[in-house]
Amino acid sequence: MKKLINDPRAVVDESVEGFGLAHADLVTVHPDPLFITRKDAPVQGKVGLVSGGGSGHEPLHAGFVGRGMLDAAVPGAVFTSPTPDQIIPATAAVDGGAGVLHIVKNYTGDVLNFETAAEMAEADGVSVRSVLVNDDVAVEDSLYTAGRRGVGGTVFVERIAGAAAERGDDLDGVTAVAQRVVDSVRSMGVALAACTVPHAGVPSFELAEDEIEIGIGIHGEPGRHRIAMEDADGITQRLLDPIVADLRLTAGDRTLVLVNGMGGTPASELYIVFRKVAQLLDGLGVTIERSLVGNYITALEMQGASLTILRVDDEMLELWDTPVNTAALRWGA
Amino acid sequence: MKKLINDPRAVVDESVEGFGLAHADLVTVHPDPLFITRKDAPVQGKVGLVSGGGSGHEPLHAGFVGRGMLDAAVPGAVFTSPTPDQIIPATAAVDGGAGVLHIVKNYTGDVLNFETAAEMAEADGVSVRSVLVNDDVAVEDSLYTAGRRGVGGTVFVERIAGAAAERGDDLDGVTAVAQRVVDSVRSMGVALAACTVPHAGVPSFELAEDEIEIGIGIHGEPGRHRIAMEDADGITQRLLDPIVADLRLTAGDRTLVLVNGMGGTPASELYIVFRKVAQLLDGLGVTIERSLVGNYITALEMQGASLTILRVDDEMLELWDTPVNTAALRWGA
Amino acid sequence: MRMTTDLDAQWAVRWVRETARVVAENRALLIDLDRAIGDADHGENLDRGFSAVVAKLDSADVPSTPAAVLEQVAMTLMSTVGGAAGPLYGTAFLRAATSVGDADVIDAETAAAMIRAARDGIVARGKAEVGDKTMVDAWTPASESAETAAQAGANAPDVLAAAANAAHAGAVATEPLIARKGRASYLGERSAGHQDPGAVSTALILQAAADSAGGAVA
Amino acid sequence: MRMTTDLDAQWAVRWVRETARVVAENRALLIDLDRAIGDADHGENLDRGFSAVVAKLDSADVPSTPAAVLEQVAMTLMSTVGGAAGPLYGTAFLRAATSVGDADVIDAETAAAMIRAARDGIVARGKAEVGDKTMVDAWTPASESAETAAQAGANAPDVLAAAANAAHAGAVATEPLIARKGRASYLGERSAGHQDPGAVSTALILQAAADSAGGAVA
Ligand SMILES: Nc1ncnc2c1ncn2[C@@H]1O[C@H](COP(=O)(O)OP(=O)(O)O)[C@@H](O)[C@H]1O
Ligand SMILES: Nc1ncnc2c1ncn2[C@@H]1O[C@H](COP(=O)(O)OP(=O)(O)O)[C@@H](O)[C@H]1O
Ligand SMILES: [Mg+2]
Ligand SMILES: [Mg+2]
Ligand SMILES: [Mg+2]
Ligand SMILES: [Mg+2]
Repeated sequence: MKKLINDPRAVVDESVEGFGLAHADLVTVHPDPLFITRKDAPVQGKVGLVSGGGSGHEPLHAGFVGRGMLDAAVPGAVFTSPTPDQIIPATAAVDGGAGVLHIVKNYTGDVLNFETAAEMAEADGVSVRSVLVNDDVAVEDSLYTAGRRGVGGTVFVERIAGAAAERGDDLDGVTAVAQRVVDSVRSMGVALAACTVPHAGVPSFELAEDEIEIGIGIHGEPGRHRIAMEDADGITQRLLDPIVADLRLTAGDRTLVLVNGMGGTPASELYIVFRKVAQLLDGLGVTIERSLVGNYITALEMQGASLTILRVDDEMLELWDTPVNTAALRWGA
Repeated sequence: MKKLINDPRAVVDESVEGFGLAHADLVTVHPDPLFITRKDAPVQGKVGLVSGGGSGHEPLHAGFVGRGMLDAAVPGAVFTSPTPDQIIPATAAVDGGAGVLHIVKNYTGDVLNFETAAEMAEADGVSVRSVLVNDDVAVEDSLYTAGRRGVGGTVFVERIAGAAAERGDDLDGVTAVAQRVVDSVRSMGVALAACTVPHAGVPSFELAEDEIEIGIGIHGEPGRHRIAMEDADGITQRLLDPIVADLRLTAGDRTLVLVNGMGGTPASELYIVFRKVAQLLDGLGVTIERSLVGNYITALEMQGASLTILRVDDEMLELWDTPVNTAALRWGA
Repeated sequence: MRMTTDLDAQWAVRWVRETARVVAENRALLIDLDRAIGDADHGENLDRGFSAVVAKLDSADVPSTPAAVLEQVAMTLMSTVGGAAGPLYGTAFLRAATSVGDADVIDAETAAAMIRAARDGIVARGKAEVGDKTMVDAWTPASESAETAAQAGANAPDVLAAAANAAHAGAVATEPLIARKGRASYLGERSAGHQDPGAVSTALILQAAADSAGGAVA
Repeated sequence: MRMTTDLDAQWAVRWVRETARVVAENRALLIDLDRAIGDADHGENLDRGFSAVVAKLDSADVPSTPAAVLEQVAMTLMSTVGGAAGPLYGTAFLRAATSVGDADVIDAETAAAMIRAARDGIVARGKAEVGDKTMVDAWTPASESAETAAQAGANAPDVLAAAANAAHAGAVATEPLIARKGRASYLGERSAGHQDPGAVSTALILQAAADSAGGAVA
């Protein structure tokens, strides 16, 4: 394992410290317990947005802290959800009197830790709501799993709910917008090569030179199935089909598309995937209103990509276009 | 070799096509000969900025086309400088009557092709100036080399010269600002693992599990020397020292810092490097006025990082802060 | 007899110190198990958590009742482990503490009740059933065997030993199962063929409980 | 004799087609040489360029003089190869065309002058000297041997053969050199121990010239 790190156990602390130094105009890093708030938190009268989860998915979540998006991010150890003793003070720190929304990716660990934190924050007098992001169509949402995972859709939820909060929506309103995004967004991912968790020191799985994993998540876990390597257009079709089916996308639908790199994939390859997505959606009569192409929710240095599609309406689009000023997403500011 | 590509020979065309689809609001892609212009080119009365070079360094250069930065980008084949027949029409397309500046990274191929193009564009009646970016301190600038390579400093040159052009400076003025940035910027890079050029199909060099290459460029070429793996703080020191020495940085100096990922390095690791850079510069009494941390000039999926430091003055800083609206760098817009 | 075999606060301290030791020893094993069907962090998470538990014990006065020790363990795990295992083990130790009350010592029946409480807490939090390929598949037989042993008149150390043995067997028996809860469930049928990391760590923890009590483990 | 050995436009066409063939055949070799001390594109660049040259020949009327063929090659290489080799080989073919003028056939002396002109064009563009570990290290002995052969009364094919042989030797001789121009110079002493890709491709190109003329190659 070769990484630009010092002590594997200090990876998160040191990385977040560096993040705080690089973006001192945008965020404040609270070191112990570790969480990150937007510089001007708490914004009085505004609903606070808190998200968090295991580290290793950067820029998610800290890279999305700032005006028009998150008020706080709570990073856990690598691929390990944070603990309530981090989430509780983060929640308190961004409560401007209008309550706080927790945006939680649907993993058992995240759900349990945020649940506990929400209860205790409520006991401390903060109104807390939660939305669970569960957009990964690779996982059947059935009795036989922990439910669909939260992946790329999280970026859209954080941005659009963040815009609604900035607009002045109340806690119920922001929660409703966030839930609407959750209900309309789906994702699917592929890995060409695994990543190596610093404390583990070996790749999370081994793939032969001619194999890829379809239906991977963002934690270096193996995917739903392993297939022979295909070209970018073929793989893109495999990512798109189950999303189109699940969302029942049809001619006239309008979408927001994210072609996301898993950390170790060159931008040039992501654009080749986007090209095919655009062609295929065009063929279906589906419009891409806005798009993101790049590393937004990663799995360390994993090689691969994920596709996320949100069916948008006028309001979501309007919220999307309002100013946002974070380390990883910025416009109008 | 596993890549999200179709035909290795179509990589650049398809990727740029996807780029054009994803950023149709910002750029126009001219397919044959291939170049990319900002949507509203030519901007009448404004000096046009053209850069280009081999592909595989994305987001450089196409990602920097837009208001406040480049007017055109000319992508060659992977790691191969573009040809005059691309550069000439790109130059003509962005000439708004105030002339055009070519920003050329110092590689024999780039220099020769841009030289030819400049001559022919001049013959066609366009005023053309050139600046050569040569910021890589890994290469001695001596009789025994082709001169220092152009690497991360290019991002600063494109941005600051782009701001000067947007401000309305004339061709001599924009050229002078660009040259001033070139004179004040230095870089140094490290690779933990090589990249694979699509048409070559095998990694550009092999490193043992405990080796790294110091002094690498952005073309997958081997570096100046190979050393045993070190921790991030040690490596950062090795990147910083020669830059500090070459720029003669001393207490009171003000800088703009880029910690750049080579394509396959997680953002978290880049922030660990930035943390150490900030500590070390702070120890020297050198101020970091602004910073960028991320993938700005890459070598496909190479694992590693480069450090670029520009000594800034008030004017450069003021230009830096003006609005920029490109796919990869955006603020105030 | 009762004087020597009942479990006091010192036993609780020995238990968590021994757990820290075996977790550190098996850190790589637990990471590997989790790497196969999860995200490769279970060993690291527990190691971090139990190291913190030990640091806490070292830094402050040791609580005077078993329940107080267990409660402190629960709070420390909750705030340092994270992931799924943090809240689950946190809840387990908290429920265990509650079930013991303010007694100075734990006898065989209380020991069995304590394990039952821990197990029920995990089920309440995680909603897993037996056969879902989770730590519940170790805790459930452990709790049942502990109760059987206690009813049969075993002393507290032997109750713990019975629990540990059953937990081990339960962990081994998770191998062929297809996961239906936790991260491994995302793999579907590919989750079969590997033991569940949480079930294995449960066996280690209960083994440490028995060893610290001097129970006769098979 | 003159009728059969002088080189006409058909020879020029055969030369570039044969070059395209050997470049394609040696694409991987040239990539590998460039991978060792450069950026692994030389074989791909030349293959793309000479494929375009052939496509151009296939798509239009073949020019009627050797110079016209060579000029078309020069323009196509300039606009399709890129990198360092594109302008250098482009210039070489352009200067070669100019030196030949509008003659219908090329005799031995003209052939030698043509190679000298190509070599001088490369030096003028790239500013490399002999010993810098570049294609100049193949072109320079090639040009000298061609002139020697022509002065000694060899016919045009044999002049080309002399040039090709010398270019091969020159390419081989670049192996121990430390590069002082082009991308390989960044490697400093690590550039020693590998042949220069451009010198090797130069030998292939001149070999194709000789082979297309039926010269007696050693
Ligand atoms: N719903 C659940 N109920 C009981 N145990 C669970 C549940 N979900 C996960 N687990 C247990 O947690 C273990 C994984 O713990 P750990 O790796 O630390 O957390 P994470 O899955 O968040 O990475 C699994 O092996 C399993 O035994
Ligand atoms: N200044 C120069 N003069 C002569 N030949 C040169 C010079 N620089 C480079 N070359 C030749 O070009 C070859 C490399 O060509 P190529 O790989 O196609 O271009 P690039 O170096 O731009 O990737 C080298 O092997 C060398 O022979
Ligand atoms: Mg985890
Ligand atoms: Mg090249
Ligand atoms: Mg885990
Ligand atoms: Mg090359």
